[in-house]
Amino acid sequence: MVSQVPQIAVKTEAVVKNFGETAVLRGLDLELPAGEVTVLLGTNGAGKSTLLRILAMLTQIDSGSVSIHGSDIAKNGPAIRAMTGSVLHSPMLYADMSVRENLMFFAEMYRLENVDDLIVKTTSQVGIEPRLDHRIRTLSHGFQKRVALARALMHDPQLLLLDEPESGLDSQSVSRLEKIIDNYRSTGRTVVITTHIVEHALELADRAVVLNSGTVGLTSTNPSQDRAEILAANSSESTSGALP
Amino acid sequence: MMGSFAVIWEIGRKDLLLEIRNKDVVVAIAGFALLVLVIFTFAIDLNQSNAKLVGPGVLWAGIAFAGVTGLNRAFALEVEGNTLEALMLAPMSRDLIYLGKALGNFLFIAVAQIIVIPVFAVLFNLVVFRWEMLVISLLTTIGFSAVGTLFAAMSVRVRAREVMLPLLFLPVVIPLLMAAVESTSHIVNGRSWSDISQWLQLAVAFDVTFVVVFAFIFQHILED
Amino acid sequence: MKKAIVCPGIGTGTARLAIALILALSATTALSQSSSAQDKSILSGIVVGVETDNNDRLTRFAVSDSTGTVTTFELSTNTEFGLENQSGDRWVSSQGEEPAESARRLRDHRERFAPITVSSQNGIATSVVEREEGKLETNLGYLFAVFAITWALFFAYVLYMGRKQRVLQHEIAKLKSSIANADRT
Amino acid sequence: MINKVLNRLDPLLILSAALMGVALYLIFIWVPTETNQGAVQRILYFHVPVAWGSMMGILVVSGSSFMYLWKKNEKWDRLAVASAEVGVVFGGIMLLSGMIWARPVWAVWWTGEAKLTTALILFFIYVAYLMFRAYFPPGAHRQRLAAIIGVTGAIDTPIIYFATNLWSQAHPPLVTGPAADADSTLGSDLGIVLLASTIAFTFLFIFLVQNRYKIRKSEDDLVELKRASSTSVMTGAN
Repeated sequence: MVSQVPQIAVKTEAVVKNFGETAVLRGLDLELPAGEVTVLLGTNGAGKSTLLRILAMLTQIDSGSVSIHGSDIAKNGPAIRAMTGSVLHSPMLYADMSVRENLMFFAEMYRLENVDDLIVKTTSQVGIEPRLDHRIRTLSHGFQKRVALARALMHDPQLLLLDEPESGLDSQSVSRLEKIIDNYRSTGRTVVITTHIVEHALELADRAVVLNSGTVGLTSTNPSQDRAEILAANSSESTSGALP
Repeated sequence: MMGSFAVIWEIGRKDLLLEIRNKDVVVAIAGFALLVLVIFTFAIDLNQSNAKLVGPGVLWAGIAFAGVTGLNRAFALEVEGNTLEALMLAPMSRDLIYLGKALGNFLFIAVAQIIVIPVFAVLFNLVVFRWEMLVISLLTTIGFSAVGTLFAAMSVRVRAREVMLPLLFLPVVIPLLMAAVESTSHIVNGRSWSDISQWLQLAVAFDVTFVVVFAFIFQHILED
Repeated sequence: MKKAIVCPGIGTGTARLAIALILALSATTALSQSSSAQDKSILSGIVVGVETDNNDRLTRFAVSDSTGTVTTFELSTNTEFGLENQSGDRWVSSQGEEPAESARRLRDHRERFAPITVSSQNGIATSVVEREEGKLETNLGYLFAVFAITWALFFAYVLYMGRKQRVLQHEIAKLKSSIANADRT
Repeated sequence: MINKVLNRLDPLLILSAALMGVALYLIFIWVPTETNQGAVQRILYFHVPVAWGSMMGILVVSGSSFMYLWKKNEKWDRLAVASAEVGVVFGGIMLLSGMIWARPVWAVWWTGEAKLTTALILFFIYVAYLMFRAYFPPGAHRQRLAAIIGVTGAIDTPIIYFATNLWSQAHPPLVTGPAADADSTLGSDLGIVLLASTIAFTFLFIFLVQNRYKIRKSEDDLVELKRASSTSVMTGAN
């Protein structure tokens, strides 16, 4: 089943995205091989979240092209979305429905089968099964995040997009998340992640990409070794936003 | 294909479930429309001929204005928790999101009408309970929700969305509003099917056009 | 603020000039314009006779022009009427539609000595209308209003565009120079 | 000085001014006064071409909105916004001049006649189009949404016209007068003047759209520069 996935999971060519007067991505060229965990780094406004939103098909690019698993997202949107799971900034859940109702509803949107078993399986993976029948509104931010993660994992995606997934999670949940990411890598699937806890992420990742004002500033295929260089690239930019 | 219908239905059902829990939208629509009716009973001397003359107009104008506020609220609910984006992540063609949301809005306005129309009949002393009225109200509600859903999705990110939605929505639905008012006034005057058939044809044409075109065009709206 | 800055691109100054010229030219022509040439089959005067049949329907009427010559007109069903009553409300219809009302209106005109203009062909009236010269001023007022509003709005719009373009060009120039400065340093 | 002025004269402006001069001569001097309506009938020589202009505006907006959705080329969006704005100006003048004409001729400022109602509704739709553009944050997303409104207006037009027609049959307009544009004692003279005037206003329309387009272009250039300058500032610091 997994075998026919192409070598390149994510490929962007000359991607430009502007929001009004702010240029967010200025001709981004990126190639992420399948089966790797990539950590996206860069200062605020470097375009990490925007890139993830583009890959998740929530944001349209102004020009350029993006393909996932070798097919253009502008053409094969639904098919690609079926293979992609995303946890973005907000948990994106219906506050007045319970965890189970939310997951049931989204399972329906993904047209999944054996929904009850699936929910039990994924919720135990992220550790929320005791709260299955609580309304989202009553849950803490960390729990909401875990529900969002469960939704992203439910359809067993080939590509997992995580935008600062650790925010709001306790250390136990973070290690659980790392286990999930490891598991994804070992089954040949791809994970793209942005994070605050850079040092830790460099240990975990196979590849680090530092974005610098909308383009690729630095790519490293051995992040735990290139640590000093990456950290320098990542932090030196943090002062560059200021006017000279 | 069946899967698509199931998705549309699930989105509509989810909206209804949330509405049963929150009672945000239907109460807003029905309450607003009822207030319009009540105010007009004071504003106009309602003898029988006056009621027949202005009643249908008041009814549908009230529902249109109330519908706008309701649609605004309904879409804001989907955007507040960013859940619209969760729907966009799902592997379905995005016209299904439109059709599902339109189905939900259709149900809201329809339920509000079930409350409003009987009150209208009582306040204005008019006979409206004929099966033609059911057809009229069905067609009008389809059109309102088809146009309103798209425009609500568009104006939800606008600074002044409370102003923007009616400005977009009302001019576009005027033909449908005319059809609803004219055929309702035929009904309260005891006319028959043949008198209103032309207006109903117009309403059908309006509904079909906008549902089809807007479903097709909706994909351009969602992604920012 | 220097007023001397000419706006680039759009040429507002010249547009202003041209439109002012057009406005002046046409205003003078409009004012000098009186009732203009009319067809030979057109006659203006006062109603002196109205003839009806048994059902009070108009059959013939007679008009006396300024020289005192009386002309009698026959009617056809296509004869059109555009007549006003004393308070100025215009009634528009045709002989085929309301032959009795036309007789009543003409009698009313006869009593008020209100002038009418009759267009005719071979002695058969084609249209019978209020004579306009008497009220030329009020009518010209409407024409003037349209004219003034049309050009005032276009003028204002062109001005608005000129100003906008000027502001934009100014900002662009400012940014360009600041970028050039930044590159140099 | 004169050279300066001449250099800046837009050939299109000269052309439309010259044509406008001819049209004005025809309207006020050449053509005889229409007998049914008197001097006010000359309003039609403005009203009809202006109405034609606003109709062109709507056609161009919807056409180029459609093209924008299809090709995603900024040019089409510029054309759409330019002709929408000019079309709304023409539409406003059309409504005003029509009302001023109707007052002496129909004895009312306004009536529920089909063409009038259609024109008014379309005017509102395209005013909403412009307001939406003003309210929505700039960028490709706004362009796409505005294009959708532009297309919607075009789709709605036949439905509106059919509905208003049906409606005015059920509610005959208050006064019917020598309303139709063709009804007059002038015959072919009217046609000539109307044609000349329409051509003149068409060129005025093109001139205005062209200028609005240029403004839009400058706005885009400015945004482009602002984006570029933020880069140069960033790289300049490193």
